[in-house]
Amino acid sequence: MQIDVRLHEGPLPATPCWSVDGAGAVMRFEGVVRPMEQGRPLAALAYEQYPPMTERELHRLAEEVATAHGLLAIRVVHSHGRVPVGAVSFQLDVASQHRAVGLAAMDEFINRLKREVPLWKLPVFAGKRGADEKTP
Amino acid sequence: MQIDVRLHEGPLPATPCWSVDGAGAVMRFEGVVRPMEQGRPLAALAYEQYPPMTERELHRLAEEVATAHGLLAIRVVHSHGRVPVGAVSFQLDVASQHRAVGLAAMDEFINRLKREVPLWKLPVFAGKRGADEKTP
Amino acid sequence: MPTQVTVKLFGPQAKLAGQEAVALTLDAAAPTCRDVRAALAEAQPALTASLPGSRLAVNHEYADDDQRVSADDEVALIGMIGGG
Amino acid sequence: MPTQVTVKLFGPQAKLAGQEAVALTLDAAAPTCRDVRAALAEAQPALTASLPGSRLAVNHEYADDDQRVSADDEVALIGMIGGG
Repeated sequence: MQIDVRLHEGPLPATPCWSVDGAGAVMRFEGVVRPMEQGRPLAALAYEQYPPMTERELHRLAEEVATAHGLLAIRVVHSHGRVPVGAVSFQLDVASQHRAVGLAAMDEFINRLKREVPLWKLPVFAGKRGADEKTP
Repeated sequence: MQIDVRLHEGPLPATPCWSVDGAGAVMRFEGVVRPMEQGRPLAALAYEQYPPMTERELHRLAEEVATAHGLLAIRVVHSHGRVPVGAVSFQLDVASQHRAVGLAAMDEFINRLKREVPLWKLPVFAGKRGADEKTP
Repeated sequence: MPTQVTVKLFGPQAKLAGQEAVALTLDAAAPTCRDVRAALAEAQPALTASLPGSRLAVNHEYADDDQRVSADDEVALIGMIGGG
Repeated sequence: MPTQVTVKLFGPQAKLAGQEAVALTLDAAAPTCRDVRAALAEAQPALTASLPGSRLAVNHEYADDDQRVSADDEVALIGMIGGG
């Protein structure tokens, strides 16, 4: 079982999908920063991590999900720092022998990510350069 | 709503994931030809279509799923003809504002694809060059 | 007057039948898809097991059992499919 | 003897509190995470609403309410998270 977890500063670059030996289903999920938040136009999201706990919890989650669903491989990359609107802040790749387990694993990973991994986002609203980015 | 449906002869080439305006979630599913079928080593799968019904039903399904789930965009490419083991025969890209609808749409599309779209696969077993590829 | 209908076969069903089309002669002047299924099972016993899970298409559209077919229609058996 | 504990804050909770850490003085010699929560709510009323949905981490591991903390431990409030 391949497990690869990484935090990356800023927006995630485009990367090719993998090929994994023996996989019948390979899937990717990308989270993109949306242009509005609470009805207001956004410039970016600022992601804050708590090293090294964030990466450790990401890894623990990846391992648990991969084991529970019998995945062949899982790869997780999440941004920290500022990610502008329209850019990718989160990328999850899953490879499995069959489709159903892969989709279920992807769903579970994302649900648990939002509850279990110490990672915060603060909105940076448009027209207020950096104003909301730091605590006062 | 963007809908893009295509049949492609042979294995699908690697293509970059898209960016779609306003999307918060972009996901891709790839179906890969697995090395074994019914316990026997496989050389390839031979996909047979029924033109123009196959592409028309693929398009109808894409449209129904995109409408039902309120997707921003859906793109479907499926191989016909021979696709060797390890190569991609099916690629589904979905873009949505939120994650949950995108994952549900992907799941529904693949389930219905396997029941509703006239597309057949015949195993081409290893070591019997082309033997199972054609009806006698 | 009997009606001549040819049913196209694909994939595993073409393999089972050993041919890519079955020519049927149906007694009715305006037979239904139900009649086509029955005649197909009789002409190609190898297909019988897969017929309940199969659909007929008439002129590239899925058809239900009551739909009538004529000799001019293109009829196809859509069964044992499985893309992806 | 009272125990000094500093609780790190992040993201929206740091914003609500207007600071990135809260220094607490707890009466017990070996206070529990439950004691830390109570003291935190008192010291930073702005955090009260978000505390039930938050967890404490002690030395980078999630801790339950009965776990004891000492002045040497690194304590963090993990709440209002949401990656992806």
